Amino acid sequence: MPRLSIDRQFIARGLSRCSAPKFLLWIAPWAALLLFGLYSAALCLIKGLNQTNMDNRFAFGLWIFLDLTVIALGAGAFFTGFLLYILKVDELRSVINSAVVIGLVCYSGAMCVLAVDVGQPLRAWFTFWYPNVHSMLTEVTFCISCYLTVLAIEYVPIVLRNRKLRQVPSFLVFEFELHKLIYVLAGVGTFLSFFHQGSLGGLYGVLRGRPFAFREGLAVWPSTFFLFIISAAAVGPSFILLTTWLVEKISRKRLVRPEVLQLLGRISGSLLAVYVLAKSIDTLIWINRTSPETGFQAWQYYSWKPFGSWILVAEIGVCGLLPALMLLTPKLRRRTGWLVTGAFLACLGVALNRFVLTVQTLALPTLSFDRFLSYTPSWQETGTFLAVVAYGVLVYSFSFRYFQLFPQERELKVELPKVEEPELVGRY
Amino acid sequence: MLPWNYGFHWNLGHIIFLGAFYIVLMTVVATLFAAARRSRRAILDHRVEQIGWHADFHELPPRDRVCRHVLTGEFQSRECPHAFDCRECETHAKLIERHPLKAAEQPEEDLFGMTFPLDRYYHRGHTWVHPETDGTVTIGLDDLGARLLGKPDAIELPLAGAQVEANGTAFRALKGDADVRVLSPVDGEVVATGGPDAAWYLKVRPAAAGEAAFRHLLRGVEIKPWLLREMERLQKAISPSQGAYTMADGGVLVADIAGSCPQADWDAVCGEMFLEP
Amino acid sequence: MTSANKQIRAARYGMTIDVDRCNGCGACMVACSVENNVPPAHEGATDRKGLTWIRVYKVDNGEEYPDRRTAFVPVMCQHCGNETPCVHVCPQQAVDIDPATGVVGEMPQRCLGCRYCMAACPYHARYFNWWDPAWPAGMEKTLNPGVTPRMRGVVEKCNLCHGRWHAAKEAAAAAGKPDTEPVDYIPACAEACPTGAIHFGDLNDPASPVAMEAARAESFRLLEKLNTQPKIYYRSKKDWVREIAAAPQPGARKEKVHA
Amino acid sequence: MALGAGWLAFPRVLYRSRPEPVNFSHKIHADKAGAKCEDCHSFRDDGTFAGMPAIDKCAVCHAAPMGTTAAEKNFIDDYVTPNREPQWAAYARQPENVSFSHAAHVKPAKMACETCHGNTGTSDNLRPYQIDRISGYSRDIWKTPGTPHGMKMADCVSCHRQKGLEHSCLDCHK
Amino acid sequence: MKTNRREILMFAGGSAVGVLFTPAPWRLITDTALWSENWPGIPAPARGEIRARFTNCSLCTAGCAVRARCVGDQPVQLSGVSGHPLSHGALCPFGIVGHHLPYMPARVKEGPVKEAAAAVADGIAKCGPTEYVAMLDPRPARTASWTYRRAMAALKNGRYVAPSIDTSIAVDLSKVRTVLSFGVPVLDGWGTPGNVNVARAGFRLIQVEPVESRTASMADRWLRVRPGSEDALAQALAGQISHAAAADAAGLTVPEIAALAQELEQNGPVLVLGSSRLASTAGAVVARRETPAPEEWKKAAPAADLASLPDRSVRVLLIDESAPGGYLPWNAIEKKLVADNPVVVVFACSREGYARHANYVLPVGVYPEVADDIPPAIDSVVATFRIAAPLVSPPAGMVKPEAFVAAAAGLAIGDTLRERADAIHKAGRGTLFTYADAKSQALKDVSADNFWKALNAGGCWIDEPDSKPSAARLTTVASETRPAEESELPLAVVLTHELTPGSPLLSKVYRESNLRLAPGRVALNPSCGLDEDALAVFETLLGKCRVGVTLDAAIPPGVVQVSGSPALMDLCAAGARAKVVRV
Repeated sequence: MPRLSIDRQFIARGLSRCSAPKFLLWIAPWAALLLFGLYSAALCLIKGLNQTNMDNRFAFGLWIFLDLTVIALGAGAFFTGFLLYILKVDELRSVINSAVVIGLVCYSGAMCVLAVDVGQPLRAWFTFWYPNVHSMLTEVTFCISCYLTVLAIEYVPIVLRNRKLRQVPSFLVFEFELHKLIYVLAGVGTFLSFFHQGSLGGLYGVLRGRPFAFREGLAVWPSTFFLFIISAAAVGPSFILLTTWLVEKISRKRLVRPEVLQLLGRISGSLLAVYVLAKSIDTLIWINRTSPETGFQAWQYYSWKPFGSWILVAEIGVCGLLPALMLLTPKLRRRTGWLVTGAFLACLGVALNRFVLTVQTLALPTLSFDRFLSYTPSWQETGTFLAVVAYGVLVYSFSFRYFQLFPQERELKVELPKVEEPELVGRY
Repeated sequence: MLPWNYGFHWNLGHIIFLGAFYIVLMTVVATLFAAARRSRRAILDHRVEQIGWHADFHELPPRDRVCRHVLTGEFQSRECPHAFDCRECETHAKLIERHPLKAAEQPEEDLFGMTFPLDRYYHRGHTWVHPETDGTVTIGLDDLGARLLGKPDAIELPLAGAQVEANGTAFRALKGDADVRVLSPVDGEVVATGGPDAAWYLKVRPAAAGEAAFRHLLRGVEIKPWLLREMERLQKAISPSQGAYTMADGGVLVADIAGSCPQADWDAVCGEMFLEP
Repeated sequence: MTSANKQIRAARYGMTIDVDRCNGCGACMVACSVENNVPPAHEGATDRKGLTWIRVYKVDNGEEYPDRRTAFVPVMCQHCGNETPCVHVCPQQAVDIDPATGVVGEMPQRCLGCRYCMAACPYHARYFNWWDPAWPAGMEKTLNPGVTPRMRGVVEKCNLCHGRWHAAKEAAAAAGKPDTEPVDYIPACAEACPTGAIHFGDLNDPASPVAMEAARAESFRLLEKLNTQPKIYYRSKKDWVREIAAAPQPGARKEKVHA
Repeated sequence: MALGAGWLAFPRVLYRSRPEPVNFSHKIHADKAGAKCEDCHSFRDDGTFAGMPAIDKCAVCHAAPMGTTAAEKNFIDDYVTPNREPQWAAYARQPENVSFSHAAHVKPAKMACETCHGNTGTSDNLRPYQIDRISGYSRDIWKTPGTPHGMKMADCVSCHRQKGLEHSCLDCHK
Repeated sequence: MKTNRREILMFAGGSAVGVLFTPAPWRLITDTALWSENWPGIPAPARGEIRARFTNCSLCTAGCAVRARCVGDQPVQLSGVSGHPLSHGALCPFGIVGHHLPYMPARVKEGPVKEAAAAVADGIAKCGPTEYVAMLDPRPARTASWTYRRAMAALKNGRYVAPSIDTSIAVDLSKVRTVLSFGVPVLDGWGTPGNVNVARAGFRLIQVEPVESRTASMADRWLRVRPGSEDALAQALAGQISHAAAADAAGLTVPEIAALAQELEQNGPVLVLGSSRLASTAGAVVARRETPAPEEWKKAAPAADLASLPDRSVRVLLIDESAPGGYLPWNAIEKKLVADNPVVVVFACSREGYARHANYVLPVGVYPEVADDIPPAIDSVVATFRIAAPLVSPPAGMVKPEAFVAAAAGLAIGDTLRERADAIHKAGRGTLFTYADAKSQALKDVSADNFWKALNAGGCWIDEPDSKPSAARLTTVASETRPAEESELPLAVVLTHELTPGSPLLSKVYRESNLRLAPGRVALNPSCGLDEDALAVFETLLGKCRVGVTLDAAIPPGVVQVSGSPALMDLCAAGARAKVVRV
């Protein structure tokens, strides 16, 4: 009886989406990539981690770097939710759905990789059953798995709002009711994210045996704990900004008002500024106190090539201070080019920070008679890495096609782009 | 994890950590549970239609949610807080008792070549209600609605005896690739059904008798400004970018809009006009 | 992990290794592998993916002939007594430190192979089972019943030959002795060292040779400044050897240390 | 229905049971051969526990058939004469990574065999040995009939805790 | 249809929730985790009574006493016997894993015994007047060696070929004050580890070696000389050539050599190892009586040096590789074989040695499967008799080389070890040291049977010291060095002195750590231009083969250190030069 093709029936009314074949064409390469990734992951699970290039010195490799980065980027979900539902920054309503999807993708991706990364996945539940509450990893495991659940629940309304599913009364009603309680979940999510972003930082900060990463405790946690929280909160919005812009470019549509993107940029920028400040202070303390006390002169770390002090400059300066300034200058922010570049640099900076903390930490020798080692991931590792990327793109593509990620899209389709000075920019 | 299993110790670390964990878990579960219970109750006391409409209403862009008193110019701008159900609206109550709507002069409005008889009430979803002498009311598509659907390809009417409620689904119509649910203007029980060929679609015995049952419906002088606005929306809906066809022919709306502009995303247009985003 | 306990005499087992005596023959390494059922190398294994609970590093003073000097340094789990890095990080209590012996123990059957402890250990004394352990046909007959072979995907390390500790305790129990005397408990490496460079004993017992040797001026511990309080003491009369306890000095010594 | 499956069917499918090689009666042997468990399940000189007695121990009495039952005859022909060890399945066999010292528990701790092995010593015939299909462990680890508790780690721990003898994993694991 | 689907969904959901309230899922995750405890393919160590058994290690002539910790009868762990007068409770890494030898992957399991016997008989028959039947015995002075010598004597043109090791003298490390070693691994496999270790504090070790070997790095003084220049230095020290000449041959300075010479003057007694040119000063070397042997054995062929045989003269060659000894490069052996199909029979446990070149490879039992006696160690001042008593039984189909050779020569032999033991008992000298109780008692007080029992249950006979110390010349040469051969090849070859590994577990010192140079690898200076672990071709005048490359700063440029695997040693005559190119 319905005239619409099955595909169209699921696409929200009044949203123009590319034709099914075209969509398939877009999906196909990613699906292929995903399959390849799954194959390499399966190899690692069945044959064991000897498939990777990790070794006793590089106990962690590409995957941990991926996890930390991806989770930092996914922080947009919790932070936007926090701003929107707790601080009532209503403009962000137009990106919250997208943010949730991104969060879900990042976290679930990270979890899958972690499951491959451990040597005995069958025992993963031991961490819950016999937790060592002093271990940062325990905190991470608990918080991430909880928060993933929360994200999944937050994702439910987005799914149920789908045009076709809405026709099932119970779905319709449940979505409506759940959405009314969403702020609770947002609150919980904020709480959890706060802790696991932190404990991800703590993960390395507590390593007394690795003076390159070791930081002294503020309260019970090392300073990296808090640095990670700030940096994640700072880069989250940037990443949403980046993805939204990307989707707009790819789908050739206007999805959100430019003010919203600018607002995101502004939030990101200001937090980034705070982060850069904190990070610099922390670095100075570490160079002058923490590290020497453990018998390591900070300059030594940077004399193992290729990890020169340039990496410090790149991390704090080029990918920290610079984007912060870009995003904080209204004039630059109003130019999409600058805005996006700033956001991109911010993401890059945090990725670099995670890289330094994971890979460089392990590469540097601790004993006077062992040597600097290098490591290049095997194709199985890279494959698994790519699988996560492909998985992310796929989930996002489907969500974008069938669910309303950008509530403003319909209006923006109708109303002609009007250039007006956004008054809300002045508000914060 | 649990006090009685190995590796658990009654020390601060465990208590705080696991305490927090369980609280979080409880909160999440409680939230889900609450939502489930509420929705169950909602289904039991048949609030599905209503909730559906509320959800739709909130989906509507703000400027489609304006209060009827903005149409008549009493307000500069006001969003309807009651999902177009003026029966719950004190503001509306105050306003109409301050200056009630004067009866219209001529028997019917003629707008863009469409006729809107004033002997009946109009719903924002392009249906009208005509009180009959026997206490029932007849419900039909107004002229714009009729022209939008033209001659529906198919139509799905409720059976006699079914309940309809204001802003709930009255009946569904298929036109082109558009699957339209038409909102019911009143609460009541269906006593008879007509159709596109008959003058009316539904004959309903209203739940509440008298004026109160129709308070939320447009009438008299409100119709013109409302319709003007509707035409504007129609234009935008049909052709977001360039000027409208409809206006092209001397401001008279063609009988079958669907036929006249096949390029439009008809599904979207109907969604827009029949308040189903 | 542990519950408070009074009645037993808390020992602090440790080792002293005389670097000047060690001639790097590797007897300790093979003896350790025999005792602890460490499998032979998989064909893909290298010095970076191998399993050597105790590993002898060849260390030089970075000079050229004729000033070049070389020493051999056996490194195993240092059984850190303070803020034991690996114990704190293990997410599921697979690593613990025994208050009765001071031994840092690890439970491969509890380990899920996250390798966080390996990242945490400054001495690189923890090893991961990258492959399924495999013995040539027939050789499984020579496995030591006192120790369980580990499975792929878990971390393992020196536990001061806990199998021998169990045997000593059982013998004591059978003989009706209350507690084992250090004499009938000695790890395989200490027993096997042909030059007698490795001594083992209870550091808490001031009369024990290890306690005395540990107190000697030329005794040192690796990366002492990390304040992990290892229970493995090294000892050398040569100044340059004692310097290996300190942090690495990039450039000061040759990049390629033949380990 | 799911509940039924989970509660009733599952335990049945989970375990595979295998009969003991010989239908041995502890009761009879307790009367005839030796009253104490140590008479057959003895300690070695070095204090280690010998576990199941070797066939030559049986041969001491069973060199020739005692009684005329077919079972007795089979036992002699299958095991005693060819001097072949019966493949006994030990109900209480702990996992490989457990280092359990009978000496420590029986001598200083003075625990009775029944505490863990229940009424096996007085049973008249051998129950079939039930193996967990997945983990391959004896069902008795979860609980032996006639014992106050099972022999899972938690059970060992609870007692060690009371006695304050719990220090680290490697106390009991090897 | 719709309601139907809905019902299914409802049911599925319901049962999913329901199952959560049963033990099933929880037991499943528990059991899968338990399953991972006894991971598939992991052997469970056999349980059983723990016993101690004793034997002597026959992997090298040190013959260290061994205490074997056994489960039932299966040895699971070897350690030294503390209080042993000769080995002092020490075992080298190879000895510690000796009990893995029977399971080495490269083991020879069966061989053409009958065909070999026929071929040998045929060969002996075909032997021309100028052709020989040669028995190559890498480890002479064993009881088996006596049998071989008798067998060769029984043949009209039999020759017994063995490395010229003079067992009539020995090194008395306890007396030595200075050891001048020309590349001999004094601390790493040369003597009896325990004995050297005990004596180490007493002497000053001067190591003359081109590379920094383990011994060099532990020596009191290491003189890095150019490969092949050892003799020049030796001659200079003996005053046969000028210090200046030696200095620029060896790459040392004249004062260095002078100082060395002076030091040797002052710190006597001096023991010089590795060069045949130089007498050791009095006291360092003592005469040692032979271990008694039955009189009727004395009609035996003398030991001949391989070089003493004319080329192309050996028709039948028997090689007993069952007891590892010094390895002669194959090309040296091959040129002695007759041109038209010679018969080469090798008794080997591994396919990696001479077995590669043999017509017939006959499987033999290995330590600790077969009983064999171990000749006295070079640093044992008195004669000894020790039996490597079998701890495990050899697999079926193993050949007893002694029996095979005797049979081939038509010589009837009994239990030679027992006969030897009786002969010793008849001589009545010395003491018997038993391992289980670490006691020694005069041989006179032991009956012949008990003596035999004791020897097999872990014991050794120790002769009483010879009264008259002699200043005998030390002709025993642990490593012969020759001036480098003339060739354009860039690298001078230096061999490592490693036993070829038996136990797979030795990968710990070979592959899982680079403590020792793994078989089939060569070590080069980092400046050589190849990368670590690169695959390369090692080429000498004698041929080429694939090797793995290890970079080691301890190797000077222009030198390649070659691991002790037969395949490589075949290419390396003494003083060889080589080149290593990446493949």
